[in-house]
Amino acid sequence: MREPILKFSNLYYRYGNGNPALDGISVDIYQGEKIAVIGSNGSGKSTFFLNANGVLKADHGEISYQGTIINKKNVRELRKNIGIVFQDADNQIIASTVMAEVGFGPMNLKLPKAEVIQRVDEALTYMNILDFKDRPPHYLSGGEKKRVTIADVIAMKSEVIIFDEPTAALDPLNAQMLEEVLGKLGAEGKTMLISTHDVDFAYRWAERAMVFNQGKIIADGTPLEIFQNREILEQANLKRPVMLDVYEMLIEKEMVENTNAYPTTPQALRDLLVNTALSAGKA
Amino acid sequence: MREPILKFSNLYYRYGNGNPALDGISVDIYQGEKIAVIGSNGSGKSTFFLNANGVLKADHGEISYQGTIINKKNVRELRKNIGIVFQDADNQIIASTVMAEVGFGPMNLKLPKAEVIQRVDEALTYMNILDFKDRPPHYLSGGEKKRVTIADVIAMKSEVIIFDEPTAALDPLNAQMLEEVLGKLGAEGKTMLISTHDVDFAYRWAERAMVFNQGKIIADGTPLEIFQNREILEQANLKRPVMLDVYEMLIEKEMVENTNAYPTTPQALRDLLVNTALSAGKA
Amino acid sequence: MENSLAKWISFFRAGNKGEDQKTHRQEKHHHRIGHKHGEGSAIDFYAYASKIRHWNPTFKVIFSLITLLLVILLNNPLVSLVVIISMAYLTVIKGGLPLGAYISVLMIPITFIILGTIAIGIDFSSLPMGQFNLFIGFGYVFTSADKLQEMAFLMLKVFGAISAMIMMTLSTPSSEIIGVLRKAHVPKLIIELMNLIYRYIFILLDVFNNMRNSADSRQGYGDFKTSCYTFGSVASNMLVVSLKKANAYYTAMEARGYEGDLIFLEEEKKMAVSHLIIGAAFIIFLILLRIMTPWEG
Amino acid sequence: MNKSMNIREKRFVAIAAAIALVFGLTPVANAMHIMEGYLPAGFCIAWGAICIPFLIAGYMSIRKTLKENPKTITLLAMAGAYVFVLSSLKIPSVTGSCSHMTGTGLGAILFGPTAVSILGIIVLIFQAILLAHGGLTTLGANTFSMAIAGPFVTYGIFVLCKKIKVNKHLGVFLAAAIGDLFTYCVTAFQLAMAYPSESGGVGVSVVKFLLVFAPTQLPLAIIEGILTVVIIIGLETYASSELAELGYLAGGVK
Repeated sequence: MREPILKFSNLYYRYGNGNPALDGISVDIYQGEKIAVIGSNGSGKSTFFLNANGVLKADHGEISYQGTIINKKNVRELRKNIGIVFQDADNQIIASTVMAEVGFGPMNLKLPKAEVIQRVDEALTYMNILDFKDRPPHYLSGGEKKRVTIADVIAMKSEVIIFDEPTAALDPLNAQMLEEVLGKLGAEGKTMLISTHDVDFAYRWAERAMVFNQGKIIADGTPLEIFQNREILEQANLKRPVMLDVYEMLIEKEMVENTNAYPTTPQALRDLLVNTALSAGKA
Repeated sequence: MREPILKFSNLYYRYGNGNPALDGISVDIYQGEKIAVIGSNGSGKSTFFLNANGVLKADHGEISYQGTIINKKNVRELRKNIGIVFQDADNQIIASTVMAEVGFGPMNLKLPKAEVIQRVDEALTYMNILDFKDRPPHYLSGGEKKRVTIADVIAMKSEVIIFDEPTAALDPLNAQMLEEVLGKLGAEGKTMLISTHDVDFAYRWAERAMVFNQGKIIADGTPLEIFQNREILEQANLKRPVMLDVYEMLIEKEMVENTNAYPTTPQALRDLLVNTALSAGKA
Repeated sequence: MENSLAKWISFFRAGNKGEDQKTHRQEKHHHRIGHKHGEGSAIDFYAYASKIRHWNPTFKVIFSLITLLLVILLNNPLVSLVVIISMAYLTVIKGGLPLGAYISVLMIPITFIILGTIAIGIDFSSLPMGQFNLFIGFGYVFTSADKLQEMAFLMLKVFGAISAMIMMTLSTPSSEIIGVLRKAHVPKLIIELMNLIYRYIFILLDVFNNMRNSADSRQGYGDFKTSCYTFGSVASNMLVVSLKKANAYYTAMEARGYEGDLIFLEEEKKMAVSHLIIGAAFIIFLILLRIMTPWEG
Repeated sequence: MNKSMNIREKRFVAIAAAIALVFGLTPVANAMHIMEGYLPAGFCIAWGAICIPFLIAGYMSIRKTLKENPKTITLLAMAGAYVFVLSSLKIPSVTGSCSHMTGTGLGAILFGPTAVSILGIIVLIFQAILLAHGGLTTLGANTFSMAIAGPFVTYGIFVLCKKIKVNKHLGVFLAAAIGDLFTYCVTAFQLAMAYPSESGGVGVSVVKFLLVFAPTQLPLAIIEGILTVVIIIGLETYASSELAELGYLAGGVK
């Protein structure tokens, strides 16, 4: 059987005020998965991410990375291999030039300076912001800062990349840039976890979805399974993706054949209609 | 002819580096309109809002509120009658209790104390957060803070309410709360301007849409007109609303009759399909 | 003064937006600076736009410091004058800073200079003394030609010193100045704090700007009393927000493997030999000038 | 819950104080920073030397805090940035002139005066670099008046008022306003030392400088006192928890 790249067993975490933020999380994540993490604010997603990266230490339970159980000594492995792109770029960028910022992670890995410089150049090229190298972050726009924070993680060469609500407040052009980068990273076999409130995005992008609710994972499966489960949607206050609604409606009205195609974009629906539109009318 | 509640004539505003943020904005806004303001970050939307509210003073051009031209002396009228709900609640809230925060505006209008208290209570009740009255706002959750900032404006009894990207980073439950509040305010005849990157929301909610691009309004019309105009969409890097795509596709494939119904939600599409689904097949 | 720094940020960003789409950079920033906000707080902005930004920062810092020290030590009006002119040349001609912007930065300390110099130039006495005196009820205010000359020389010296310092600050971003301090073996802790503080200043200015707009949109600066209350509220809220941000930053740093050593990647900029030679020649010239002119400032 | 809040509260207060101190140092900004070139070389060095023991004490205290609590690094830096920003803000004034808060009072009250010296000198450097307020050769003199003398006096008055049970907000007002005035007196003294009067020496010269700067500095001190009280009132409402963060910093100061 394939070994999970990250394995969480029975994770508990509570903050000082006594409310459990993680209340028994067990989940396996496999190399190359594209996972949407869904759930209302305060349901434990961010706490989960910080545990996954080793910044927070669970009260109970354990985390394994590629089969090795993580303890105090090897927690560096987590920080190195699991990168987080935080929601608010302004709370992540700490250096006063783009170069120093992107080099911060590699410098902490104690790499030789030549390699740090090479990695910074690569990451900036990857994100198409090599020109910003000497700029201070305070003169960048929101979308540019987002790119810098993604370059931060790319320069770490993390195997697993976590994005905490990356789409919030991005304008269309930058949202498109983000989806392109996600596609590129996916093609390279990176494992990605993305928390999002955008069910349409989750439905379109993810191969797997997890729903958090009050510190527990209440559902874990393909986006289709999850968004078809009314009970889960209600419990987590989720809307259904528009494309799912539309498709099911067309099937219900027998306007398309039920081939379980489940298109996730208007474009895919169009292709479907071209190929399989029913020509039979109904009474 | 109906008189506009707010009239902008040839507004120019530039920041110190010489790039115009507003480059000749002329637009009339009428009582009770529901307007979506669309455009990428940096296209001038926020500068426009701050001018509309009198916080920024345009270099050229003039603003009239209900027929009165605004000058230095009556700029109070703008601040009083045009309220802004800023994008980031954390940076809008300035008082140290919810009550003081919501009462800040009315106090500054020099209303009698009894009326301030009454308005605060009304606004908090309206937003369903009366229980939070004595809490410091910074311990509230993101959605709760958003409600406080909306209460801020409701307590001012502004005629025109501007929301700067209100949906960004709201989870589904709070997004639903927001849409309910928008509905309620609309029913009371308030004029609303909402900037958003969510084209589906704009298509669903707005009666009128304006597209900003590099300090100019490049399109102004019904959302349908705008989202059907490929040229505008391309110029402003906008996606088309999914429901529009789907509907046009169904018409194109002759699966529904072209009644110009343009449903904006899956629910509306369902109703449409029930009523008008074509029974005629095609070759 | 206050907001202008924050405003400059948005100006610069607004400028970037267009570039974002059209990918022509940099040139745009050399727009003539409107006098509207051309205050000292824009220094950071000018530093990034300077055409001599690529000069080796260690050279710029040391050259500017030596020049500054010579102005004070040599205490000679001719030296001051030469420094004023050559620093203006470096900053305006070489650096490409608009003259109006340069003068507005030079004028920032003008209140202090006028008041301070008047206090030095005049004197009190119960008897009429000096070449020029004025009876003011309980005694005399007096001054003399010597005093007036001292005042003029002092002003020259002050402007010479200021122009030497702002030649550096108008052409060298703070992060590079901090890098020079690090090479000069300033304690690591101080360097770390300076790096972070520099970054945070702009974060908080953004926060402040947003809060101020929010307060202003609700008539929070209507009169003096309201303004005081608003100012205090904004200040205390800004503190709360900054504390939250401090935590968020630490988390983000840890997430990238921070373990107590804050070292930033810096790029070496080559020291041009020609700069060294010209710099040394300039300094020697200043000293010779002092030796050859008898004046004491 | 309550306990944790208290700790948080303390920390917050400490942070705020630190911050305040820092900005306290900076703020006399426009009118009272001694400008580059104003002091002869001997005075530059002498004032720098006088600061050194205070700076070393502050450095040690910050280092100790950081050792016990590495997390404090971002808090301290935020405090420094806060002081800078506060001191660069135009404050409300009746005359409409451009005045700045020193923040000395707030910093010292919240944070204690020792560690503030370090944040203060950093803030002064940034004021010189970013705002052209003050200068590098006059850094020693400015540090002494704004980052050391003012904060210590403010802190002393604040503690004294607490001991003799003066109304707390009045105590804060007096501490901040007098601290501000003291900074101004020290600056006047520093200038007078460098430029003694022909007729009456340093004594007369001090009077001259005090008189010349009084019209801007006296109202400023009073406004500073008022604003500090308003900020403290705001913080007290929050103090229940966020302020606890300042506990880290306080640990280093005490």
